[in-house]
Amino acid sequence: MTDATAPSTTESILTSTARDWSSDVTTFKGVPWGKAMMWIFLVSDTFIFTCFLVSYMTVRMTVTDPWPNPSEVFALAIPNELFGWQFLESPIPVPLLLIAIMTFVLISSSGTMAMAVNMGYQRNKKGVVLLMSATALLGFTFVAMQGYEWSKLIFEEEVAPWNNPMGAAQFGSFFFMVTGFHGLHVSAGVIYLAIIAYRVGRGHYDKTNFEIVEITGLYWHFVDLVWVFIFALFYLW
Amino acid sequence: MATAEIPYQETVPLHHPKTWLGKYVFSQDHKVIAVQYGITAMAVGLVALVLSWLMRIQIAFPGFLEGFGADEYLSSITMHGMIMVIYLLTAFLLGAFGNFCVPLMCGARDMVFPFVNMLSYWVYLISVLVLLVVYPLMLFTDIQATGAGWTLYPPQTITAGTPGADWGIVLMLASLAIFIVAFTMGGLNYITTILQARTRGMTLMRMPLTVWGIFIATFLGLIAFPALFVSAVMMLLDRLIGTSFFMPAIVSLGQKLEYSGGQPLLFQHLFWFFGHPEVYIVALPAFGVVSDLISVHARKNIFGYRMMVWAIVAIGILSLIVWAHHMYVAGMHPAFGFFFATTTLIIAVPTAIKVYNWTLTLWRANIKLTVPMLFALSFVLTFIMGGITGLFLGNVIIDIPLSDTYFVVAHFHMVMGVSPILAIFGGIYHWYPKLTGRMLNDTVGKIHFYFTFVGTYVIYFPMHYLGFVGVPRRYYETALGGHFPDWYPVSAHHLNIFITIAALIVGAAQMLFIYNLVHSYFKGKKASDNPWGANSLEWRTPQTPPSHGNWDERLPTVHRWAYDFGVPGHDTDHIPQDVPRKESA
Amino acid sequence: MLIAAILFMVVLGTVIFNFMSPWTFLELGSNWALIDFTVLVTFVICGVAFVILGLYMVWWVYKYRYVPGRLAEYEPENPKLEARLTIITTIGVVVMLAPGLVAWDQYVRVPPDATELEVNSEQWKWSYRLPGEDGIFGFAHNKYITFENPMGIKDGDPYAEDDIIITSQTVKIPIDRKVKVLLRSKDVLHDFWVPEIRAKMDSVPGMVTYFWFQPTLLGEFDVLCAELCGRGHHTMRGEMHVVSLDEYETWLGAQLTWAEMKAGAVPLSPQALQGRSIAESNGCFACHSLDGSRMVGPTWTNLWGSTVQMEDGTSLVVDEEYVRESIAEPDVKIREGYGPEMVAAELTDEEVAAVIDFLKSQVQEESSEQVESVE
Amino acid sequence: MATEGQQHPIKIYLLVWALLFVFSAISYASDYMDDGVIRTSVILLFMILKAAAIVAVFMHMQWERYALIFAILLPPLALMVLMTLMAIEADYAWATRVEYMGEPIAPEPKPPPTHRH
Repeated sequence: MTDATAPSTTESILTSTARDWSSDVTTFKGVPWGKAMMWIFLVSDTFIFTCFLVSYMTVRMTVTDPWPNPSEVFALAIPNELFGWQFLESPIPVPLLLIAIMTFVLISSSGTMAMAVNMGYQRNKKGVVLLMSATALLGFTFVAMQGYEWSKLIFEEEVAPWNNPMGAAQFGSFFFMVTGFHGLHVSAGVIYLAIIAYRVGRGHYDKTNFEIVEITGLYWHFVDLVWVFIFALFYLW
Repeated sequence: MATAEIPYQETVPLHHPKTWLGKYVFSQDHKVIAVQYGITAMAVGLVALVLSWLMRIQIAFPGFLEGFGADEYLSSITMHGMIMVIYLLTAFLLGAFGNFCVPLMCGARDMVFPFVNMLSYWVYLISVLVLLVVYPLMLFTDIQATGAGWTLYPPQTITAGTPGADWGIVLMLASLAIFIVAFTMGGLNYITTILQARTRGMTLMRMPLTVWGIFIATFLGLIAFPALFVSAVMMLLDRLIGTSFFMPAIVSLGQKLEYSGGQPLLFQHLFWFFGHPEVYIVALPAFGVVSDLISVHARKNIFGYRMMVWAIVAIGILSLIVWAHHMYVAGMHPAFGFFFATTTLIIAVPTAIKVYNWTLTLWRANIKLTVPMLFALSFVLTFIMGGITGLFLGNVIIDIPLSDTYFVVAHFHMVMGVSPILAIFGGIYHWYPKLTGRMLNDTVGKIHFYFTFVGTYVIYFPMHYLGFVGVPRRYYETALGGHFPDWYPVSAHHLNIFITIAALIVGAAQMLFIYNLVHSYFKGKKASDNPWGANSLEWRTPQTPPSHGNWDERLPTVHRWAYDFGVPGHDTDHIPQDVPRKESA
Repeated sequence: MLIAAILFMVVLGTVIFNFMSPWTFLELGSNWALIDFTVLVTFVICGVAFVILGLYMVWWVYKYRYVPGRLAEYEPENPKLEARLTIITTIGVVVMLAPGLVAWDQYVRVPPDATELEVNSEQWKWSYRLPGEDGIFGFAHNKYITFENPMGIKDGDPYAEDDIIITSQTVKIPIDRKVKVLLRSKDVLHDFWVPEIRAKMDSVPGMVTYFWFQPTLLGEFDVLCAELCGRGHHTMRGEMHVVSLDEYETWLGAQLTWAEMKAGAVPLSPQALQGRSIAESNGCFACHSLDGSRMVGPTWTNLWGSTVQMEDGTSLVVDEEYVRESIAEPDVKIREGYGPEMVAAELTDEEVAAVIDFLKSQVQEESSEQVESVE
Repeated sequence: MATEGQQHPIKIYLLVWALLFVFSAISYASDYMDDGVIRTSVILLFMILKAAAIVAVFMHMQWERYALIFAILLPPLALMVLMTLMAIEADYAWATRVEYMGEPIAPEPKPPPTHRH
């Protein structure tokens, strides 16, 4: 154990794993406490989201009422006029348009977060604050768009968690519950990002290190990761 | 292992409060938090004990208790079960023992994030208050504690025929969700401490089995509680805003409900995906504690340490794929019976190995019959009884006649009621000197032990036979109108009266224990640093009780496993973990 | 050495209790002898293991008790011994599991010659349906349930017309005929269980579950609910009579088919109808039966105008005053043999009057001795 | 080492970022395909690719030691068991609804209300 963290090329995967697990002091070499804790928390959170999604799968497979086609339900029309200027003959409905935009917003925020982490390791305070703020802003945009999507579903399509005029009531139930739970995660993440960005800006971590940025990043990427699954399994399937 | 070259070792920033409130109430010291967890868990456990008395009196002497109707009976079984499993056993074994043992036994100054650890306790306390607030509410309002059974199966949990289906269940689910938050905060701390903050020389394979048990149990908790959390959220939504996750079309007491299409079995699967690991969340720390107690007090190394560790790991992994053995008669897919019966009986093998190794540890040992040792020995016998009846119920076809009878009640009380409680008592008698600096009274301890062990055995062992006859569980009144059917003969009722009397005596005997705890705290014999001659690190702290931060400036360095008892050619019969190898030679 | 003695007593007591105990399985009343056999195999293996382990413990606790200055034998592990124990355990487990899996295979595979019996469960009573002459059940769903259609049979399903509806809690089955029991629930989980038959299964709303058995013992057996189903769980008891084929045919001939039931429904006056729907929406029928059978509360059949015994020894005639009081303050007068379980219902005077009209409609002229016959 | 942490060239982040956009676009495009095995495979394939890219690069897992990787990736296997069994279970319950309750087999969903578009 001369260099605990250097990636080894000569060791096999199993030897390396066994050696780390049979060593003293730390099992995850070079991983700070906070990061280890965040990783384990994310495993736990994975179980929460997967249980939600497995429930969704089970109920969707069990109900005999028709399941609405999300691609039609979440279609959004491109307007044919803007500020009185008519540029199209009629509005063009595009399936999942808003969802697609939301997906791209969230991916963009993941990108800026990754950059922020990188800046953190370069101890580039300004870069960290800027990029984290950008991430938080994108996250906020995502939540706002989700709010719009919810209101559209509730008021225009008349879908409620307990009621769905298009078929199985569970469509609305799962939609609001799963996206709501994810939305809560995003909102918490936005607040978390804002706090950390503020503290980085105030020089709170100048004397130690910027690991906290990476830990925040892990959480944020996880939120993005969950959206990947929701997007594929709820909207596309 | 060149320990000096560790490039990076973090330290816990210790919070040293000045005020009394900061030192003893909002303390971030893991030992204080352990005591807080322990006292709260015991207090709430006493509530559950009283509930069990009420139920037993109703079973043996129906109608004796005024105002204890079917509603009160059902809410009592529910609250008793939930309190015992979650708020007492899980909280005590992980919250109290976990907090106390993990940093001390790993050689850490504290948990890695003491503030989060403190929050964990306070959130746990909130969950307990939310759970128990239903009792004052019952006095002043129409609200009734939920009577759906601790498994909370829908649809009955939230339909009108069940007591507490309106608000009692909401309080219960809310309390569970809060508990899960509390557990997650604590559990993340235990795991990270065990994985990342051991002292030098403390490899995983040198850790005492107590820490191993707590480690795997906590990990199981972190990945099993989410399933309960999810099902609790979904049931809350079903109850409060009328979604139909678990609720199909229902005509409840003549009224059509607004539900359609849900799947009640989904809840059962999610519940037991949590619920079975939960059994091992309770059992594994108890296994660990008992292993350590037997080894220390028998003055002999634990037999087959590596097998013991791998058995814990194997049980932990297997426990995630055996959940539906609680659902053999639930009407699930018929083929599941084959899968789950097989995995369940496979899990018997590592469990049996643990029992063999405890027994074999006694062979050619030098057994000191201290109070902790008595509890450990009784644990082994009780656990064997609970384990083999588990083989009955795990085997799908035998479960068919026995499920939902008193056989099940007897089985799980033996295996996850009495056994872990015996381990907890043993652990308290064992660690009390280190925690307080005083010994517990031996005589009172022995009286308490014999009442508890023999008493619980005569309560639960005969109960299995009621199950064979076919007495169903959760019956408010079995002999309706004084009529004793074939499946509940008069002799069975007499047995029930006997069990009730035994239960009242055993319950009352627990007051001895509380007296002992309180009395010895002030008047007990002063304890030395290492009164049992144990090897693990908690007995090597410079002060007794250990100060905040546990160690002096230097953390101890570990040179050996925790079980060097009776090493040949050595002048004492035990060598603590931090004694270097050359000195011991 | 008290502990060694106590442990020994416990092991010995366990064995003695087992052989002396009068409590064991009731006499087997079905084909499931394989279940009893598997239990026996498990009993023997586990019992032997328990006694061996317990006695070893007692012996070693006694033999290796503390002697100051003596060192225990230092033996961290013994791979050979551990491997041997593992193998022995595995063999034991396989021996227990094998008959269990074989029996389960039989349990879930229904023989093709089994006849079907549908068990309907609701809080807190049983009812039954037979497929009739065509051998096929009509579709049924909880969403079709009305007062006149208690099983929720789908309207216009041709297979449903000859289905036999048994609203009584007692069902008869002929001896030796294989029966596939289909389980349905109107409201919550229940579990159809006859201890002598061994077999049981939950009924789950929103799906249909099943098991099968072949009765081999004549007699009248209790049907229990084995899944906690609310406050009346312990009162949910039906009866299953295993009878000779002749007796079965006679009994069967007296039962109504769905078509007959629809045709023979007695029309109620509008007021009585209103009273029924008030009672229904207040959940009265969860505890008060309309067929004379005893549930949590007294039956409503022939109740009106009858003389009833109270708990305090007095008796009274069921009249308007008594009914009004019992609805508003059910705790004041308790019928003998019943508990104070009822929750007060807040009804207006007109609503009570309607309920009383319904009560009057439930008085059958021909006999009043049927009341309370089922204890 | 930990003081240096996970420092990697910016280029790889930009590359993965771009890839994620491409993958998302393809996932989204699958909505225009006909229902069937191919569409399902496309959805699942790109879901997994995106997830893998995020976990491996953005969350730095590919630079972590195997001790951590296994600890994070193995426990969710239990969820695969849950998912598989629940799929079988759901199918079974659905079949009893169709067989005994006369529920229609895969009826057409009603279209969403269009009057307000």
